[in-house]
Amino acid sequence: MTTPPATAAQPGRTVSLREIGPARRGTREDEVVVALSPAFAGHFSKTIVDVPHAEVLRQLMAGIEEQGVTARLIRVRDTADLAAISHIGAKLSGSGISVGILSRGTTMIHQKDLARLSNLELFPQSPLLDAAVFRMIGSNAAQYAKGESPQPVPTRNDQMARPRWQAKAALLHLKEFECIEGDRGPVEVEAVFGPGTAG
Amino acid sequence: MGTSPTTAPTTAPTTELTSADYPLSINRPELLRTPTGKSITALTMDAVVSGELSAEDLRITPETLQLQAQLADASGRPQLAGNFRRAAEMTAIPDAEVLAMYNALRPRASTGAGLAELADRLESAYSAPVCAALVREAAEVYQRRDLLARPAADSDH
Amino acid sequence: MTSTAPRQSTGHRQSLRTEILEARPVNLDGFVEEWPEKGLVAMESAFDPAPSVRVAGGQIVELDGKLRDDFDFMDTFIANHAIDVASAEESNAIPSAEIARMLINPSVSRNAVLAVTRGLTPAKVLDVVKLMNVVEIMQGMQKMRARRTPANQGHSTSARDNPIQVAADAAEGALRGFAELETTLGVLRYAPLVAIALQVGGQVGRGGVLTQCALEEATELELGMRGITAYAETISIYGTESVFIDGDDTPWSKAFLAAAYASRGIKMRFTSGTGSEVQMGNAEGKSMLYLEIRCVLMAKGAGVQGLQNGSISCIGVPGAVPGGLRAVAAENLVASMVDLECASGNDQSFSHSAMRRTARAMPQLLPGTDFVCSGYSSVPNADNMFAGSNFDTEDFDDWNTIQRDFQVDGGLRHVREDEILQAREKAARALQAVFAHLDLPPITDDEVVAATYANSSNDYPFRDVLSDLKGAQSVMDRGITGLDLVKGLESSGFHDVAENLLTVLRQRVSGDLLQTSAVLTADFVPLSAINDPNDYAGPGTGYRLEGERWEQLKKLRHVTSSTNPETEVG
Amino acid sequence: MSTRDDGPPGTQLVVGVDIGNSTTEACLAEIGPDGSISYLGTNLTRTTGVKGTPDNTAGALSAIRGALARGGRSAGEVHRVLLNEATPVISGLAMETITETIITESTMIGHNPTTPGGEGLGVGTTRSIGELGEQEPGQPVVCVVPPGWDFDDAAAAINAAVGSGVEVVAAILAGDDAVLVTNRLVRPVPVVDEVAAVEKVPLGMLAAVEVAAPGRTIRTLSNSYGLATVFGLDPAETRQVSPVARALTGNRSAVVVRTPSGDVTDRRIPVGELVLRGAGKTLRVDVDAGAEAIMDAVARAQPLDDAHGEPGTHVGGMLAQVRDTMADVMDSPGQPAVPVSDIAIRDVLAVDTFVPAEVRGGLAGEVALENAVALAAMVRTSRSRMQLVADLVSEGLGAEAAIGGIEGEMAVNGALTTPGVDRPVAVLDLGGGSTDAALLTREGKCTAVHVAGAGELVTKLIDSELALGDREVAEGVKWFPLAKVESFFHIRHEDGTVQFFDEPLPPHVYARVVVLTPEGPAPVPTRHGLDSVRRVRREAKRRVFVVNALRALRQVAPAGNLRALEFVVLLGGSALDFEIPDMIADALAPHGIVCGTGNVLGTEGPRNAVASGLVRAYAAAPVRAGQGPTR
Repeated sequence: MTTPPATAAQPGRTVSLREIGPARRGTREDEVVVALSPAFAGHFSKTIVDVPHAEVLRQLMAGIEEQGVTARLIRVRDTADLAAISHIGAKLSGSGISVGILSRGTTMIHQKDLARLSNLELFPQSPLLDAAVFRMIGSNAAQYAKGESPQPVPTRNDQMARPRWQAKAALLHLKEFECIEGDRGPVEVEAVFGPGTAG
Repeated sequence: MGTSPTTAPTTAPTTELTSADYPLSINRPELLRTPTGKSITALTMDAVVSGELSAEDLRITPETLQLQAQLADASGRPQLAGNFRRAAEMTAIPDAEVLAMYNALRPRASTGAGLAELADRLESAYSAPVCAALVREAAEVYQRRDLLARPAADSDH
Repeated sequence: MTSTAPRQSTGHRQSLRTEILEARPVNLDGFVEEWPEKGLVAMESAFDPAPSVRVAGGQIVELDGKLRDDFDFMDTFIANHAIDVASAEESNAIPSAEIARMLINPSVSRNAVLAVTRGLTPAKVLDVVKLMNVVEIMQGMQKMRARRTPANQGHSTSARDNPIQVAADAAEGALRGFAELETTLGVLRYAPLVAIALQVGGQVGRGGVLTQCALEEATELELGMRGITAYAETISIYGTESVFIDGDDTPWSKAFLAAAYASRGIKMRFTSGTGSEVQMGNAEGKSMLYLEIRCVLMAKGAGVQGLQNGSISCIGVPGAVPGGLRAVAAENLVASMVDLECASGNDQSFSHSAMRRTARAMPQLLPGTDFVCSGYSSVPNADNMFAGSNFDTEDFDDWNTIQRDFQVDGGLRHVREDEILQAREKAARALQAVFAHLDLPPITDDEVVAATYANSSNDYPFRDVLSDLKGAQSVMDRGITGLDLVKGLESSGFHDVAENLLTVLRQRVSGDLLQTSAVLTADFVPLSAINDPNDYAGPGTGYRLEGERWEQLKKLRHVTSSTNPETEVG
Repeated sequence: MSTRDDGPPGTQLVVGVDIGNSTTEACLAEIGPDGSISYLGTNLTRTTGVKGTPDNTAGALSAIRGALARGGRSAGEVHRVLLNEATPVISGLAMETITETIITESTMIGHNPTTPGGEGLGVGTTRSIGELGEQEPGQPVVCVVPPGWDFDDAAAAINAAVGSGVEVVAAILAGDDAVLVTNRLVRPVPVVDEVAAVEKVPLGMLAAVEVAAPGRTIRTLSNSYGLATVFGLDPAETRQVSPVARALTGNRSAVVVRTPSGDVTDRRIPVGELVLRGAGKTLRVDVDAGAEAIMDAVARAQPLDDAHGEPGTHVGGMLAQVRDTMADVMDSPGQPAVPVSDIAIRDVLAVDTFVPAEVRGGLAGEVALENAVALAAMVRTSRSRMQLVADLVSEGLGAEAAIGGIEGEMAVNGALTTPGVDRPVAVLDLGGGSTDAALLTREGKCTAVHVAGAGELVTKLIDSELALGDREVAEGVKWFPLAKVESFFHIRHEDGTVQFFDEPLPPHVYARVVVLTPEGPAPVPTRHGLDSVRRVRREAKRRVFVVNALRALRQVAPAGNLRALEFVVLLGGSALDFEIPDMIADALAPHGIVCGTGNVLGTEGPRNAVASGLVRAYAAAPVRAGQGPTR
């Protein structure tokens, strides 16, 4: 009890997703749906820059919870298109707000009345998304759900992301496509976090 | 397929150009006019300062595009020449309409009937048979590749 | 967690040498294994089609193993417009090795090669270039480049969209030798002012420089029609039907747009490149180069005069797979061997390694292309609004030295500091006068001084952005054209700049710049593949860096005098 | 230069031209032999250069050519161009912050995190979370959690300590984790979070943490006697902590730490003097005395001859710069430079405002609304170079040009063409830099004044009070009504009405407070709600335009008596504002004045008054009747 953990990102934490049943439309107005891609926390376990999916989920959900809003997780299985995943999540969300996320980390906040190809906030540069950014994304999604006006999460840019990450991103994208199960609808899932957590 | 120089809708220049005539601005300035009928040599600083020139004077004419098409043909570039002939036809179409036509050619933006109308309009309103042929060809391919817009009644919301 | 953090160590003890190697910039670059089934492969894939062609009834009924009924729209467009039906069967029957040899054989003329390539199918073209190693590709490029004289293009942008910076950097860039200058914006509404600045600055640096402003189609076309810009190149095309549709276009819509530009007298080229299809997840299992060859032929069929290719913004993808840069060199060659102007890439941030950045450009710089870079950043990369280029202002002296070392013409030259300062100052003053004439937000003398000596946008006083944006809007509302710029320059005493710009505008009326590979010389002579055709026919022929131009390129910042070794020349 | 007469015999084609600070307006008319006027066209362009200087020529010519084009006439037909006698008016703005809040010894955390955790009051000794285990049971503890602690780990550590008997009564966190931690506590306690400099919280001191229920504000720590009760203070100590209580009023959460000499002070910053000279007096007033004191002094020094500010202060710098700019403008090549001493500040407007500023010594980036004074100043000269402009216009157009009359008089003259207006009439020209008033009495006597402060000052007040940091956004807030985007298909206007849309609104305005521009809704990047944005906007307009309307009208009204005015016509760009005319009309109504926005010529709205006034004056001039134009 005397040595405080030093960092927020705990490499020790793991997550597994337990399927509960077909995803249904939520009735609570104070919920945000987190819509996960086919390979998230399944075929893949971390983002393109090695942020564990466990940490991504914990931070997204913490950002939502801190705002007093409930997070509900679904996995979309029949597409790996971020806009489609996010829009499916938004349509199922009681508040109409969703956060969609791909295995490599690319994330989007969506709303049910928007056109599928539109979005509220998009974070396209997956190599620049860390735990703190995921927390802010969760927080913003929850604020939208409450009808507040959050300031958009600042997006970053890095000219040298191209040489380092462009090809790996393409590869991860192709792999995620491989995990698509074309005939299966979205399922509701529960996150079961592994060792290292007390909550 | 409509690429022979004589099918041009505008008055086809009678001059037969060869590669040696290029660049026209230096070797054959007497052939070049502005849409207002001025010679290219009239585009002088004095004319600018005195306000004799308008933006209209800086546009290319269909006749000049036909001359450039001849040069492209003469230098073995039939596709480039074809592009210049379509361009010659398009000089008459207002800017906004050109962009609207371009948008109509985007995938699933127009119905088959819409593209047919567009082709007819190109022919009848702008005497643009080469452009019309391109649009008709697109309509045929779009039909086969499922790239036409569905009629409005069927569209889902 | 930034993308440039070094790799994490494994925890095992490493040799000191490994530590040094791990810390080398090249190890910040990303590399991936091939995955040919998904198209993540440069140019050697078992999944690419085998070449075939059959003509019946005056049209192509079979293309690369597909029958006409099964053509996707790329096949259809290429069959209908790109391939010469009359010679197709005959040309495709020639063994690929023989065509590859024609490409590198100096005694086969460029025209003789074109007579064959105009009938080739995409798979046949691939089959030919697959036989060539990178030196052979360069030899082919040396002969097949459309314009005899090579050139270069610069990017002139500002992280703050500051028009004074763009004018000063455009003047310096033009003076250093760029034949074309391209800009784009952070805040799009700034476009009219920045485009004006680019045009005025460019004409100060060297009369006849051609400028463009990359924007969405409507505004880009409008600025071009008004004579504020001179050409356009950011019209993207893709190698698969699905990605083309994702981009909300078809070959027919793009062909229509190509004619629209020509109808306004504006030079235009398309843009494509290896890797874009697989990057978007829809390569349909074909190699990057095969898909790019389809793009090149589509551009050819549309009748556009040229193409910007060399992977462009997707360079990280071919750059990460084996043989990727060979494929990139090959795609430039393919554009040239079907007689298109080729602006050959080298225009996007490519590698953390200076050695790799340099090597990447050799297949274009050594043989020469129509534009070696389709955007060498003539501003510091931090100001480059195209997300950074492979070369920037810091590399000027290196580039000039490499030109001198190998006696090759990469389009640039060393210019003395006093000339540069003079051009920058004059460009800023000229823009100041034009803004005053057009009643746009004033440019202060402090800004002129800053522009003269500045490196980056950080070195300039802040502009009143609100007033600038209102001014920019008024440029559009008031219908200001290139003629107004000429008037403003003339009435404020910048007679020579006004004449330069008027001469460029006059070219619009002649259409001479619409021909393949056209640029304007400093004497305002349109130089294109028609009057400056590449006549390479082996050693001692074709473009040679010699005479006055070679004397120019011998000059560097520091060269010790041989007559008095205590001094430097230049 | 020749005059031609191509119209019917005796008729003359004239153009009135008004060169204003920002726009140049032209009015083309034909005047019959009997003095009758037919208006043929008007035009408006941007003024080139500073008003009253030769640079105006280009703008004047383009305004004239535009009017000619609209009227279908050519330059050769013009008999005479009539220019206003315009003297250059230059205005400047400056702002001085005059108060500063300082927290010493990290006594207080008074910021308002959006999501504190738990509820109630906890009083105990501050301890770092890492040392909770060493704490003896039975002594109440306020747990301090430094940055880097994960919420799960922090909650586990607190639960473990509580389990071993430590009485944790409250917590202070660095991260935005209060709800997360509270949700995981076995025994919930009040938690204040987002305390960025949490390491500066003194440890081992008695501290109180209070969190109110959502929608409520704290009751104990914002009450001096509450603080006295919590910390057992004597009356002298209670007096000392009362600024702390005041500073915490209105917060949902707060922390107060009792340290030996901790304090919160509200300090006034001396920002120097303003020296006003006028009416034979020289008055000195401290800028930090506030707007009321400054305006009192300005009123006593009326008419103002000049003003100076203390060098090195914003106000001093601004006044000097306004003067220098005017001197530069008045300099002409080949003539001796205009001495700066010739140029005098002729009016000053001071407005109380506030500026959100970070509190010095704060631990959580607390922001206090500090008081500030905004000043607008105006300088004009008696030297006009309009004759030179007239000569240049004449040369450029090939027609005669002359000074046709003084601006104020001409404005009144033009305003009289507004249907329903009669003498005595006063006009208020609501511009960008200055507010101008002119009065035409029943007898035809005209007086005019310029006072400092107008549209630009309103923009500046909105920008700083809402901490927008973006003049463009502030302009938007000033010009357009507000609304809140409540869904993709409806907005609620500032008056409470709801408007529905068939097409979804763009995503970037979703859930935001927006201004309704003609191009569609544009988001206002602020955390303020619609109501506070609206309040700031209206207050800014009131403090500038309503105050200046009254000030300026008093200066032209006979004996300063507003009741002596009958008609007030509002002119100028800001008369097009959607609420300023109503606000001024409301303020003037008690004085029995008819006030409204002008409609010059019955068609032009509040525009073109001076230009058409020039035409009217020329038509009415006795020298012209039957005699034709004179040179």
